[in-house]
Amino acid sequence: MSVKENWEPKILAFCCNWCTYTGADLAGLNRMKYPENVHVIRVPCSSRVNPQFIIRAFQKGCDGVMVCGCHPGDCHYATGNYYTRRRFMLMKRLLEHNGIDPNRFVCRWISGAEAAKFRDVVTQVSNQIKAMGPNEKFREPYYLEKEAE
Amino acid sequence: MSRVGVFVCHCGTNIAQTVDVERVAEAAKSFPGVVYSSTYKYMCSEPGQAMIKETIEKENLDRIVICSCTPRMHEVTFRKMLKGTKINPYQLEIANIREQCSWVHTDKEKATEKAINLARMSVAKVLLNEPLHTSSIPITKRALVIGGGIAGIQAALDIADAGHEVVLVEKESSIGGKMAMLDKTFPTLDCSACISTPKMVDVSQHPNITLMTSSEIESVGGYVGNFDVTIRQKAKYVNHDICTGCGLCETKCPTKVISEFNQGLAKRPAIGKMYAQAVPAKPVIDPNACRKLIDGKCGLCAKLCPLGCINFEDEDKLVTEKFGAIVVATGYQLIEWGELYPEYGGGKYKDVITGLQFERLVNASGPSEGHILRPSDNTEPKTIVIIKCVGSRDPKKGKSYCSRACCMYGAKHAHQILDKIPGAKVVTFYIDVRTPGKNYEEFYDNTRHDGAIYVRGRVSKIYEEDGKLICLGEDSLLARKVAVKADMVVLETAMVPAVGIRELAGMLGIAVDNHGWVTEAHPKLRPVETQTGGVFLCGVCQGPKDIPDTVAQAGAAASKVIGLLNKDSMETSPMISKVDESKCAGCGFCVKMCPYKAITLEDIDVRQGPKTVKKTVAKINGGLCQGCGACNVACRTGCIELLGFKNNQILEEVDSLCL
Amino acid sequence: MINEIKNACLKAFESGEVGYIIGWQATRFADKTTPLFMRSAEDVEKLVWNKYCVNSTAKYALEDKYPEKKIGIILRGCDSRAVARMISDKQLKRENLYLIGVVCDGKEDPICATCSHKTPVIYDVLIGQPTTEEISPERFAEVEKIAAMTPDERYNYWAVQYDKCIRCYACRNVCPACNCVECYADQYRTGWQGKAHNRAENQVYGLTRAYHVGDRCIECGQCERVCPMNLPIMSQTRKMLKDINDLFGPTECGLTIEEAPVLGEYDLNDREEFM
Amino acid sequence: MMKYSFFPGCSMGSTAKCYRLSLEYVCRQIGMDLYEIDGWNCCGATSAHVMNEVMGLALPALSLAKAEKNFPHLDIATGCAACYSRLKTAAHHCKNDAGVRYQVEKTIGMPYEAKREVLNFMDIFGTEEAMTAMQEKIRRPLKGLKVACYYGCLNVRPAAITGAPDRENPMTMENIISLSGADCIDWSFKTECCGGAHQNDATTETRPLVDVIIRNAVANGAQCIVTACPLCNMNLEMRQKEYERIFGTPRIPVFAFTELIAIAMGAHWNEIALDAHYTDASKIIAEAIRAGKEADVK
Amino acid sequence: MSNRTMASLMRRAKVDPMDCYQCGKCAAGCPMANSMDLNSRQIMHCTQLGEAAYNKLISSEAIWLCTGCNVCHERCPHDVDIPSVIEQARYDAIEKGKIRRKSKIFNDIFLTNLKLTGKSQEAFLALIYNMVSLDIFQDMNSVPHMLRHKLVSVLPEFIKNPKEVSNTMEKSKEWGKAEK
Repeated sequence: MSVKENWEPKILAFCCNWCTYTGADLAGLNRMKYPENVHVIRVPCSSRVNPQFIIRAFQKGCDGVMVCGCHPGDCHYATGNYYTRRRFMLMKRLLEHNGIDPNRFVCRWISGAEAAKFRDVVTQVSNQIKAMGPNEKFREPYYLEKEAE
Repeated sequence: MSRVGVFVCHCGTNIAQTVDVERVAEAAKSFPGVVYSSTYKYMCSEPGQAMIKETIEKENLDRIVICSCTPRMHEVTFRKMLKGTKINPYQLEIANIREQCSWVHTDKEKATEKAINLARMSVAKVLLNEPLHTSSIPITKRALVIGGGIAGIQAALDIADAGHEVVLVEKESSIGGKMAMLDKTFPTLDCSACISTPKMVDVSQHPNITLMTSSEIESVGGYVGNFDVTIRQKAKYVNHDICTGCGLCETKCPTKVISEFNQGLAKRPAIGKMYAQAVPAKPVIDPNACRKLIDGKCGLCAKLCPLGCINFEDEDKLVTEKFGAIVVATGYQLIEWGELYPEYGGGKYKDVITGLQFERLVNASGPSEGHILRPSDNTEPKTIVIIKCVGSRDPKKGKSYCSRACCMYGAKHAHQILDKIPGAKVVTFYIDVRTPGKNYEEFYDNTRHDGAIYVRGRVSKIYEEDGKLICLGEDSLLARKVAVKADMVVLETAMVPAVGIRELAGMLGIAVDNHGWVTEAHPKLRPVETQTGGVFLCGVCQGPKDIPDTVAQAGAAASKVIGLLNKDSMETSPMISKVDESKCAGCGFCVKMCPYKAITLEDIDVRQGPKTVKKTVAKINGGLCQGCGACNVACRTGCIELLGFKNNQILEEVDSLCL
Repeated sequence: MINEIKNACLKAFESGEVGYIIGWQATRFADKTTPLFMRSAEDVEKLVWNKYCVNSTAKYALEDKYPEKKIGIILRGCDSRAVARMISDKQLKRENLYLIGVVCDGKEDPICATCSHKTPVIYDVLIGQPTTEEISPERFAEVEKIAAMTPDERYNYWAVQYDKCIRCYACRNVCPACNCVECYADQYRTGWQGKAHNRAENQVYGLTRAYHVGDRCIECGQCERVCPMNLPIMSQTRKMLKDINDLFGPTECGLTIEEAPVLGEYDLNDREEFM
Repeated sequence: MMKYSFFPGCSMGSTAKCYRLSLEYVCRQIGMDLYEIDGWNCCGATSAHVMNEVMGLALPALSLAKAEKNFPHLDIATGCAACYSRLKTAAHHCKNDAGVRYQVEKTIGMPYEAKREVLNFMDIFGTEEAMTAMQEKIRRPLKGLKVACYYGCLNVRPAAITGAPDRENPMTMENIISLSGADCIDWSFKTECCGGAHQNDATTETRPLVDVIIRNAVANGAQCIVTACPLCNMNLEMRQKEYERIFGTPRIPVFAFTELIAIAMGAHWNEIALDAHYTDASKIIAEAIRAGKEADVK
Repeated sequence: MSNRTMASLMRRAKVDPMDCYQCGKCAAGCPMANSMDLNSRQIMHCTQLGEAAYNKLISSEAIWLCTGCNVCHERCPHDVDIPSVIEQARYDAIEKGKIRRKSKIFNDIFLTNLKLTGKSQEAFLALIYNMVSLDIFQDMNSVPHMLRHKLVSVLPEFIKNPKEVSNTMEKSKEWGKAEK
């Protein structure tokens, strides 16, 4: 499939309410700029993010997915992100085993103060994915057809 | 069919200048379930809110989406607004089109596209929102303070002064803790007993404080506002209701054992008070030392006691009480340095003592009545070496952390030696001198002017030759080895958590770090709270600190407790997890993952064919659940759902972005 | 050996504690056996023990969670790990089971080549001499083969496989780690799993199942054995296992009845890749 | 079963004559079999590992590989702390680092799997079996002899290689010596370095090391020092006359620990060459034997 | 620069120089500290500072005076394997030809002797060393005692197959510097 002119990827970021979502808000407060193709879904804690959500996102047509939470040790719920870390270390490898490019699925710890890091990370991810083009893997034929129109 | 209203905020020009709000509102009309959409200059303003409320009535909406600033800003505002309407406050979603859209983008076309996407995601989610209701839990207006050191004493007094009942539990037979052992306190050199004993007496006389000495926590149940705590009151063998504390038993007891309070430097009888100023000022019998209790012989104290207080048949008692809040103030002990440091003699040299032993030696009420004498031969030492960081800053043998108080009490020890022994020589080996505190650096400075010699280097070995303790160190500023022939060596050893803290933490559902220090809820912003609601901490149990910091922290913990107990009841967030028992397989994966111990496995009766069987399912304690959702992911079936962030809600959000 | 097993069964019936015993019986095909439910001593004659006993006897007990008498199960090494798995997952109670362990000699199934536990790990009686066991160097060969491919090659490899999948869920039904009351894939209200039959949905199922059982997989290979379309299902779960081995230390699942899956644990010193 | 491959080391054949004779005597008495490694070679201490890392591992590995080939089921015993350290280091690295093992095997031209343990005689005689056997053979207890047991560095350190449980105050040798009836004093220089590695090339610098060790032993009442290493033994004893002149160091006989056991077992002086000591040892030994006999009569 | 030194040491000596916080416990226990131009604590400091300081270290006498007794490592609160650092520093020094004179003489004699006979011969070693290093009278007063009690033999002894040893020694050198 040829990359359409002005193609914009769809990037989904699951962000925990207490650190990364706050960091993203802070980026706004500081009027930092980053690409428009990043969409944040707010969850209470990164440990709320079920790895199945990631598969779902790719299936439904996301070109990149991010999971972000508090740095280890800073979890608002004390231990949530330690489980997140294990889950996604394994899930990332499983996705790669099934052919997903590692750059399409990114996990980062971003604290409530790290607005600049949020900006840099999403910008970098967005640029990477833009360079790679749309994700076709795991996508439902319906969406592929729709875009081909 | 749901009727969703979408309200798009201009936020003055904050949103409107980068996002075409009209287009967003227009686009929203086509989303499934949306029956109404409009824009307004300031949604959060009075007229904005009135407009929304009016529309809800007029359009018969049953849920709304507001496209505005971050939900962290006005979610609470809009929920409050909905309270008076027919819509449940939780039938609301906010699309963050300011902080995460208009403020971070410049291309109006693309920003508008994104705002539409965000609105669509929120609409998709709100369609699955359920009405939720906050519940309130009553608060028992009593506090439990665990640990009767200066931290626990201060916290108990502060809470009691605010008019709340306090139970202070101490495992030893007297309160006072480590501070009662000390001679003087830096940097002011106040007599430790003179400032701590009045507080101890206050505790014993305070009408709101119940003192339980020789007691330990047996089990903890319940949750914030409603803890059920079982306390084991160990047998004292002396009836404290009658005892006048005359001390006759103490003087006549024929059995003498090593005194823990005097750090092994003196002996004590098997019956007696922990020390002269003990509170309560009444004796107890040590069952591990008393000959009557060990082999039935003796019983002299019982014969002598004029009031017949002695009861050898006394037994441990378990009492269960209800509390609204708990303060952990279990303090510390010194590291067992002997086995760790064979190079310092491993404990075989009597004149190599710890800082706490030195405190007893120099204390006027101590075994040598305040004269600094060598434990081996009771002579006055002339050359004394002080070694700092024994067990601290030593990840290999001891602890990686700095024990914080040693630099200062080391300086105090040097000062006291120079003060009490004319012509004495003090050599302090240090790695760094850390004196961050008011008047601390000045105190250290004075000590050096008094004549204390500071040598930068860690001692490698202590050995005895010709009756002298030879300390081999390096003067690292000269890069030369030095050997100091000392008469006595004082090791300023590391603080470690009190024994049993891990078990206690397990009972309370709070976390401890690798060393056993209790973990605070947030190191900067919630320093005296733990991750479990209603459990607070103060003093060294959280990490090494000195007396001023401990007392300050105790006051802080007390104010948190008072704040909690001043309420009659507490609202709990309805956004907690819920188990679908019909699907739950009872595997228990979620139980371990809950940081708040909110999940337990319980057997419920279910019909299976003709018979009723016990089925194990997970149960969630709404008082404990904080709504993190970790359990949701642990559940492979997906039968635990975090209300407000249910699986299908998040999946819908994902799906709707991709449309 | 068969006589010893039969004797053990007879003894079990004699004791009166055991309601029925699950084993294998012959079929009209010489190279096939089928599960046998022995309800009394008379049935014991039907029992067979040969290289075609490839069915797992373990999972049937899940259908009878509240038995009146103990359920007897004749176990090979892999079946014992399956039972251990289900006890760890609190789906079976050890006291409801009477386990006749048999040291396995390898069956007519390719998975047996990489078997690391021919001797049952739990049992009430053991028949046969315990053998020394070693983890096969071939354990992760398939995974490593895929690891050597480029991402696109990997995707294409799996695309071919999942295009075949008919989503019959036989792999799930036979798997001892798939012991939920209601599988996520059968739920319609949450919408985890679309019902359409296409490559994407098949892949979602394949990955989700791998993630669900990956940290508890006992490597019995029943999923691949029952798959009518010959999908290399084990290579997904073994990928998970290999990563668990690499990241959290040597791991084999289903060796004890009190096992904590790695995804339910954490360690402060876990590797940090998020940054 | 007390059977070991035996790596004698270079000193055993020359300067450590007393050690070797007494060791052989004790082994004969308690039925311990030592099988000398056929074609053993010098471990390279103290120069090889200083000059070349691979050489420092390959030289000891060469002997170990031969031991593994000749006596695949026997652990390897050695009496010298330096040999022990080099052999054990080589075995440790070959066992735990596949890269090192590859290098070493290529260098020595034969396979070496590091399957067997390297042990020193202190540990071997410290086992319960050997202790019981020795206890039975003691016929002439040494009474009142005050002994300072000196372990040196390489018998106990580095901990990761030797696995010694206590590196500051080990007690194995004390336990063995107390079988002989002698009293072991508590002192502080058991595991201090005597500087033996630089006996030749840094004589001036290492002199004070010996001085402080001997002084502390004497200050704590020792009449003699026992060692479990020929190099330590020689270094502590050989230059005592010189130290006496330079530092005023007291003179004190230095034995191998097997010597005292052999004497207590009734070995004749000539059998173990007791007169070969640099500092006269006959007087204190004779006194201890006499005291032992007296105590026995009583 | 400093990173290269440190990275190299981390790889070869398996020591992170930054683990050391200069408490001096190593030097305090070191038997040779007072004879060294850089004591063990200073040695670690040199490894922390970078190339120039490291060059100073490999030109020092200290690395040749270390007896390898491991007391420093044993007592180090951060478990820094200082002997391993010194060992690697010596290999670097050898590569740059910076060997302490007496150590070079001694080690050369020792290894030559080893190559020829497969065994170390204390008497010859000492004798030749004393002559070459001009410390002619060192230990002379022990000689009569040694000869009288046959503690040293007059003729050199050989092991069974000295060729194996010399081969091993030659091959060792082929691996070059201890880079793995």
